[in-house]
Formats: sequence, structure tokens, C-alpha cells
Amino acid sequence: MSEADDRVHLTHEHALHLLREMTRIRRFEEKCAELYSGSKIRGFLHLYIGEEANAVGVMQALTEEDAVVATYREHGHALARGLPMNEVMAEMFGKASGSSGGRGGSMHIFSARHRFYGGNAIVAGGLPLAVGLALADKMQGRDRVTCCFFGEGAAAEGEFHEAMNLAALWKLPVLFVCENNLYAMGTALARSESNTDIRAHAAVFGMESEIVDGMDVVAVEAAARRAVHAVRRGEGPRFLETRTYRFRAHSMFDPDLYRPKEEVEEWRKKGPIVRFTDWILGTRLVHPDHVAALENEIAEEIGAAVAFAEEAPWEPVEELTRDVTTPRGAEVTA
Amino acid sequence: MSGTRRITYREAVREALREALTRDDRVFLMGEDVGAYGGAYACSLGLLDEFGDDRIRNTPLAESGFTGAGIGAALGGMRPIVEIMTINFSLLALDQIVNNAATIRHMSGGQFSVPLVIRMATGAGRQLAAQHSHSLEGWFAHVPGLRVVAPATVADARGMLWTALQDPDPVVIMEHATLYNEEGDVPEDEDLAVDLDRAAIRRAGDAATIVTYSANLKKALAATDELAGEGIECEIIDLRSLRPLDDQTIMTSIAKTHRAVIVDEGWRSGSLAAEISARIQEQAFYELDAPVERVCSVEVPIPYPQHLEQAAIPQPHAIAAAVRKTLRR
Amino acid sequence: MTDADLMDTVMTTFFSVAPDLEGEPVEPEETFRKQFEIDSMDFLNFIIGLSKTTGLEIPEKDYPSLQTPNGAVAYLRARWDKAV
Amino acid sequence: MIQFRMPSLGADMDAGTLVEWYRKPGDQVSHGDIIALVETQKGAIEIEVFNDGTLDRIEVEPGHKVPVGTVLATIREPGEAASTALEPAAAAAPAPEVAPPTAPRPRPTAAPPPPAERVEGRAKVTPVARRRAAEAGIDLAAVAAGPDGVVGLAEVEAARRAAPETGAPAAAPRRIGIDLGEMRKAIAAAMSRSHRDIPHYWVSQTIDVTPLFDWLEAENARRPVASRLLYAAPLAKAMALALKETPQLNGHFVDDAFVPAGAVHLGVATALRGGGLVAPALHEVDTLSLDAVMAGLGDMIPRARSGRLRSSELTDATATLSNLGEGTSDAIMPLIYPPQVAIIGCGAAALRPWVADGVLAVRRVITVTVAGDHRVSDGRSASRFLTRLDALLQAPEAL
Repeated sequence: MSEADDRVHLTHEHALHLLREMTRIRRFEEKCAELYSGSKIRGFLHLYIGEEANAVGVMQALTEEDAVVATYREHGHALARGLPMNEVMAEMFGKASGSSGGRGGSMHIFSARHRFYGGNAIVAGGLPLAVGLALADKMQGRDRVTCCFFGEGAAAEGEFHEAMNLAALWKLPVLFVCENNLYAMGTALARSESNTDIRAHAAVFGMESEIVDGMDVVAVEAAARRAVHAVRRGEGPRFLETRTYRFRAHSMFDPDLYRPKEEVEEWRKKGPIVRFTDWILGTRLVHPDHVAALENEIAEEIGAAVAFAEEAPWEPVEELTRDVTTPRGAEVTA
Repeated sequence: MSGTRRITYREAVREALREALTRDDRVFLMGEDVGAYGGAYACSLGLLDEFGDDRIRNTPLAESGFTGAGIGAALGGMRPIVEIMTINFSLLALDQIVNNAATIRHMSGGQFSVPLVIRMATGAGRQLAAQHSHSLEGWFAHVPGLRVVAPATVADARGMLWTALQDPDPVVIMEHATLYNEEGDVPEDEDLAVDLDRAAIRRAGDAATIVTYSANLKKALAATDELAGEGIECEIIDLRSLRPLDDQTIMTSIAKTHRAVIVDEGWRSGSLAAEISARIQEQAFYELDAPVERVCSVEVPIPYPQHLEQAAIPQPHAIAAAVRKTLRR
Repeated sequence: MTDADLMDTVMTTFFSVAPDLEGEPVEPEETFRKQFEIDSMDFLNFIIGLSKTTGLEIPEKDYPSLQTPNGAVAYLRARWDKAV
Repeated sequence: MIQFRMPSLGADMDAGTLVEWYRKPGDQVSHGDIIALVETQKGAIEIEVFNDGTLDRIEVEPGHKVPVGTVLATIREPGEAASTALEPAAAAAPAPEVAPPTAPRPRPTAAPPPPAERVEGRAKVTPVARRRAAEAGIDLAAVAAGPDGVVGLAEVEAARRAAPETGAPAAAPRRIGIDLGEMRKAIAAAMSRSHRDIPHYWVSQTIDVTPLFDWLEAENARRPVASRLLYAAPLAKAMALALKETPQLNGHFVDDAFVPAGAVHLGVATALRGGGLVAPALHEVDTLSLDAVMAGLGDMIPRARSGRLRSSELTDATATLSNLGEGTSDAIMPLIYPPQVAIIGCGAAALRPWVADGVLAVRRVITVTVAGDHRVSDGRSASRFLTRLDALLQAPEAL
């Protein structure tokens, strides 16, 4: 890796790619909300709308060899990581063709071939896993990075501190990405943290950190590239706090009573897609026709994904106890 | 079989660790004070010098953190052995054990397995009072996705670790703290691996079946010695595996004896003994010639004074009395 | 020894070789063969048993005297008297 | 691991009820040991094992009726590891002695037991006791409870032992081990099959047995009671010797082919009191002394009557002898018991006018009839057999 990798090369293609990835996530989730209302998707549905720049930006800095650990608000991360939309949509439906065979649903998207380790619905529960994945890489001398996403609510959990300490203590190749959207469910940051400067927690463990505007995909990509590069150089774990905002309620059941409508409107104006689109059109990096064409392509992809999920088979109930433990004689996946 | 040699349970655990570390370079031991201190129960004493601090990995006091790291490392291709000092401390790691280790295979639709071994010390008898002495094995045995084993003999302590490491799924090994100083025979054979799928019949008899595990095996044997003097020959089943349970061995024995006494150091309410009793009722009801008896711990946090501690946990005379009760004597 | 005692000896011996017949009513004047459907093997075993319990050697030529319960009692009585 | 299965003890048997295990898991067993008692239409049969090893696991518990071929138990071959992982310590523990299976049942003298104590309108009966009572047809109301007011397995077993003597109403009025109604069904099935499938022929010959009877009388006169011979013994021995020389009559017809037998295991048709017939095999009769034949018959026939035969005795016969010697009938035209290929019937030994050396005399004679299977042999074989039998019976001292 050279120093040049730290920088974002914002070519026409790359700009269009970033826009496409963010828009795919946005339209996918809008469709999910619609399907949820139509009872096609059930359980909890946590939408990422408004936060797309974080997943898309960070993923640009990772290679296929790296690992990703995400939270229950992970549709965006899964799509940005490259999981086929068909499989993700089928998983939302709970169908056998879903990325986790339908067993996980919205909160537990996994993919071995994308080194995508879920989909963890215990706040901060994924951090120790990321530490272990990185430990395995370090012990086996592999040049890989584990990127762990979580929200600012995790900073109140013990596992957050335990995992940050272990990673720093053992100088493990982990990139911790805290997507700070200001609300842990309905609790504002100031109501849950004595010190609202999340990044200060990293300093406690002597971990280098950076704050970045999570509504600016290019800024996120640039910061992620700097952090991943340092981790890959063997400098130990890094901490990235992205300042972001979710436009929708916490989940579909949430009446959103805990924040003023004006605040939401204010953030919407700073939305990552509208802002990035305006900018690339303004700089003439991308032509409006391209944006229109991109929207059409995405609409087709989503239409196909819904059709795929609709037609996908349900797993027979006889298979209920499959995948609890490994059948005797089966190979170990690792 | 080429003969046996006599070692302590602690030495058996240490030998098993050394063997695993030698045979498979993906294996490493991780836990609080497993390094220079040699382990809270001295099981890893000397291993740091042999294998270095990368593989005898001392951790901070962060049960959830390092247990979760063990899960992650297992996902990353290692074969970690996580040592938790006592079962009481494992409660701090229950999130990782129950929400991650036990579920990832299922949540991922079978894409990921977690080949992790967790060892922990359990049980009362050393006057360590109410935060170091409990028997919560039944809680772990409640959870699908985990395998829970309890070596009661030195030979099993020597053999079970390697078998557990071959398992693609998480295995929790429960080591009763009063067993570490016990001496016993282990075979000289090179291959010491123990079958984890089947319970062992430690004593054959036809008057009643005593179902037990871990350190209470010794108490059950003491009780049957007493009973044999009265002409009562009991069969003793050492469960070895607490999850899954070897129903077949239990039911076959009960079809012969028609009587069952379950000895479990856990509290009676919601215990493993309750589970076994229910299964006997479900699967062998028409074989029973007496109600199933349970000898469990008294429902009190384990107290410090020795006489109270001993009164709180199963004892041979109570086991013998329960057997006599099933025989209507 | 009374005839009743001798009858008890005879029938106890008989039922010991054919235990499945125990409890069936006994006709003292009817032959064993007819009333109990026994064959020569059973009869031989009966003679062997009688010989053992009484200590008497019973030659084959005496078998016809032993065909009925009463006959057997009379035979034993005669042999007994002779011995005393 | 050897699978010990419910044996087929004859063409007519399709299932059996496991009555009792004489061995328990962990016990050593050797070829020929009797390890279980099975109730069949022919009565209770003692089942032998044909391997050496250790009884590993019992698969069928007493009281269960299972089809022929069902695995009853597994037997570990010498050196094979236990399936239940018996530990060395447990394996080394002395195994409790098993009560000898043929021990006579105690003759209870106790008065009928008091009825079970009722607790709140319902007796305390353990589940296994309730099940066993139902199987044995015992009325629980008539079973005496233990001192604690509970009816357990022990109380039911005591009641079951007492039942035939005390005439408890629910006890089945039948002889131990034999259900004559069931046996008649079995005979009917086997003989229907024989009559339908086997192309029989019959050849008869009347044989002078006066020399045999004279010899027996002299022989028995000098023998003590316990070692006297019955006419059936030399007859069986002579039959066996003649069969040995006529292999077409000695063997089995299986899978459309005749399999001649090396040895002569003579089935001895034994009538049961009250009806019923069973033909257990006396093994290798051609090689036994007359005393041994006599002893064998003396052991086997009472057991046949009481329903305590061994499995090999029911399956091994290579030809059958059906002897009406003690009746008054002249001859019998028997039907072959499949898969055998011959049966020899003997009429009563009766005094008849007889021409010997051109002179009319009174002699004791029997009419012997061979039924043969045309798929295997012809009348000529039977004729040769009868000629040889005749010759053997003329010189009984040589038998």
C-alpha cells in the first residue's frame, strides 16, 4: 500500500459509483418500508435512511480480504459490502434463498463469502467479535483489517470498553467505526453519556481517532482510507466517529416522539444523497442524464429483488432444527 | 490398552492443554491469569514458558470482552480455549456465550461455526462462599447451540479437551473445583480422546439408577458402597455430557432398575435434575416402580462456614437415603 | 404308614413328574394313562420317582400292578409289609 | 457387534414375546448358552446364543411381542469396545449372579392376599406395576399392597406367582408357557402349507419287532429303574442310523433346493395333554449310545410338555419320527413338517399273525410309513430306508 491510497480519486466513475451505492441503499430501504406496511417484512425493521454515506464511504477503504462486523441496522452495510440485493431482500422476507437462509431476517444478515459477520442485535455485542477476528489475523500473520460498525449508544456498554481495551492492548488490526446519530433509540446522547465526546473513550486506551462528517461520503471515504491504512501498517486499532443522523424513526414501531420535527428537517437538508448529487452536478463531474439512468437501473434492480424474494421458497418446517449445531462428520467452516 | 498411570485431575487438564497446544498450532489458551500466575487453579502452570505469551494469552478482567474475542478468533480460523476463572464470573460473559457463540451458526443459516472451547471451574466445597461456589451448569445446558460437558474422572479430564476441540461448535467444559486435587488413572494410550456423546456407566447394578455428573459421582459411589453393605446394588450413570443428554443410556438403565435418583449440585428449582426427571417421566413412565428422587443443593446461596456449606450440597448419606426411599425401605 | 399316607406319597410323586397336572381331580380306580393322558415316558419317570422316594427296587414285570393310584398304593403296602 | 435377533423357530412362527432375560448387559455369553425365554405359539422357548462375547445392550424388554428378525440384543465380540462405554472400574465389578433359569417355581402356600389398600378411592400403583399387571391379566384390586400402601412391581410379581394356585379370577386359566389354542393355529398353518406345497408320497412296511421287545425285557430286568430303556429309544436310534444311510430323506428344502444335512437331528413328535403337538429335535441321534438317546428323550419330552424347549430343538430337526406306539392304531400316514423332507410314522406295536420261515406265528409287529417329498426323493429311497430299518431292528443288541 502506498500513501496514495489514502486519498480519494474522485473520477466520474467513482462519483457515479458512490451515488449509485447510496441510492441503492436508500431506494431499497424505502421499498422495505413499503413492504413492511404490506406485511411482507415482519419483526423489527431498522432503517438506515440518512446514514448511507457512512457505510458506503468506509467500504471504499476495505478490500475483499477484510472483515466487516455490523449491527442490526445493517442493510446498508450489507449492500455496500457487495451482498447481492436479491439475497438481502429474500432474507428480509425470511425466505430460504436469503443471505442467512431466512433464519436471521433484517437484523442478522451474514455472508461468509463477503466476510460479513452480521448483523449483531446486541448493542456492542459485535465489538469483542471484531477483536477476536483481528486477533486470529494477527496470530496467523495475515494482512487483514476487521472493520466494526456500531452506534454511539454502544459507548455506554461494558463490552465497548472491554473490546477497545483488548484491541489497543494487543495492537490488533481493528477499525472501530462509531456511527454517531445522536440517539440511542429515543435517548439523546446527552441523556446517556456523562461525556458526549465519544472519541474521548478512544483516547483513554491510547487509540488514535478522528471525527468526520458522516453526511459527506467523500469525507468519510477519505477518513476511512487514512485509518485503514494506519491499521494495515500495524499501528494497532483506530477509531472513527462519523457524525450522522437517521431520518426515519428508530424502527417501524417508533412514533419518533423524542426529537423535534424541525431538527429532523434541518438534517434532511444536509442529506448525504441530495448534497452529493448537487455537488457532482454542480462540478459537472456527472450529467443529470446519468443520475436519471442510475435511478432507473436501481428501480429495476429493486423490482427484480422483490420478485426474487416473492418467488423464493419457504424453508420446510421439517428443517426447523437445522443449523443449531454442526451435523456430525461435517467440515468446520472458518 | 497398554496400562495406566496415576496423575491428578489438575495435571490431566494441564497435559491435555499441552497436548492440544502441541498438536494444533491454531490452539491457544486465553483467560485471566493463565500466564505467569499459572491459572487460578494452576492448570496452566509452566505453559507460558513452553508456548510463549502469544498462545498462553493473559487477559484483562473482561470476561465478556475476551470470551467474545475467543468467538471472533474461532470465526477467524483459530481454535481458542477460553478459561473463565469460575462459573460465577462467566455470568459476565453470558451475552457472548448465549447471544453469539450459541446463535451465530443458526443466524447465519449455517455459514459460520464457532469452534470454541470454554473451560470454567464450578461448584462448592472449598468455603469460597456465595460468589465463587455455584453450580449453574444447568443454565448453559439450557441453550441450544452449545455443547456442555463435565469430566468427572481424571481420565475424562485428560481426554475430553481434545475431543471438544474437534467439535465444530462451541463446547463448555465444566471442571468442579474440588476435583483438581483428585488422583486417578489415565490410560497410557496415545489416543486419549473421550466419546462425548455417551454417558458412562460407572457402576453396574439393578436396584436403582443414580444419575449424576462431575464431582457428585464420587459421592454417589460412596453412597453405593454404603448401600452394597445392605445388599442394594445401584447402577451409576455419569452423564459426562450435560447437553445433549444421553437419554438412551438413562432409559435403558431405568428399564432394568425401575428406579431413579438424580444427584445434581445445582439448586432443585429449574435444575438439570428437573430436566432429567421430566425426561424419565416422558420416556420411561411405564418402567417406574417409584417416584423419581432428586438430591440437589438446598436453595440458599452457598454459605461460607464449612458445616453450613456441606449441609447445603448433596452428601452420600442423602443419596443413600433417596435410594432407599425408591426401594420403599 | 397309613394308606392315606401312601396315597399322598404316590400322588406327590406322580405330580412331581407331571407338574402341569397338579390340582386335577384324582380317580383312584382309573389308570394313570387314561385319566391323565400320560405316556410311557411319564410312567417310567413316575416309577423312577416312586423307587427313589420309597427306596424300593421296582422290576419291569411289576409295572401292571402300578397302573392305577389304588393299585400303586396296594403294591407299596404289599412290598412294605414284606419288608417289615 | 453381533445382533441377536428374534429367531424363527419354525415355518409357522412370525413373532414372539420376550418373557425373560437370563443374562444382563455386561455378562459373558458363550456359544450354546441360553440367554432368554421367548413365548411363541409353541410355548415358551429358551433361546440360545450362537456366538461368544459379552451381552452389550438389551433392545427388547420383557413383555414385548416383536416380529421374527427384530434385534433383541447386541453382543460384543471378544475385544470389541462397549457401546455404553463401560469404564474399567465398572466392568471389573463383580456381576451379580443370575438365578438359574430352570429353577422350579416356588409352590406358594400363603393364603390369598388381602386386597390393595385404597387411598382416597384410588390405589397407589406404580406405573410399571400397573403395566405388568395388565400384561399378566392380574386384577390390581386383588393384589396386596406393601406395608406402605403401595402396589409395586414386587407385589404384582408375587401375585402373579400365586395366581395359578389361588385361582385368582383374572389369572389366565392356562398352563405355563403353552397356549393350546395358539398352538393349534400354528399346527394348522404349518400342515396346510405342507399339504399345499409338498408333493407327498407314502411307503409302508410292517416290521417284526419281537426280537427288540424280547431284548428290551431282558435288558430292563437287569437294569435298575432309573436306567431302564423305553422302546422309543432303540427305535429312534435305528431310524437315525437308517436315515444316515438315506440322505435324500434327511435334510431341508430351502429356497427351491434340497440341502442335505450332515448330522441326523431326529424330531420326536410329542403329543401334549389336552391336544397339541410339538416335535423337538434330539441332536445327532446316530452317534449316541442307547443310554444317551434314552436320557435325551427323558430330558426333552417333559420339557416339551411344560413348554420349556430350547430354540435349537425347534429349528434343527432334519427328519421327524411320529410314533403311535402306545395306542392301538395300526398305521399313520403323516404329513411332512416343512422345511424337512421326510417324516416316519409308526403304528402301535401289536401282536399279529405273522409268517416267518414259512410258518404262521404270533409276533409283535409295527407298521412303519415313510412320507417323502417328491421334489427330493422317490418311493425307492423310502423303500431302501425301510429295508435297512428292518434289518437294524432285528439285531437290537448292536444298536
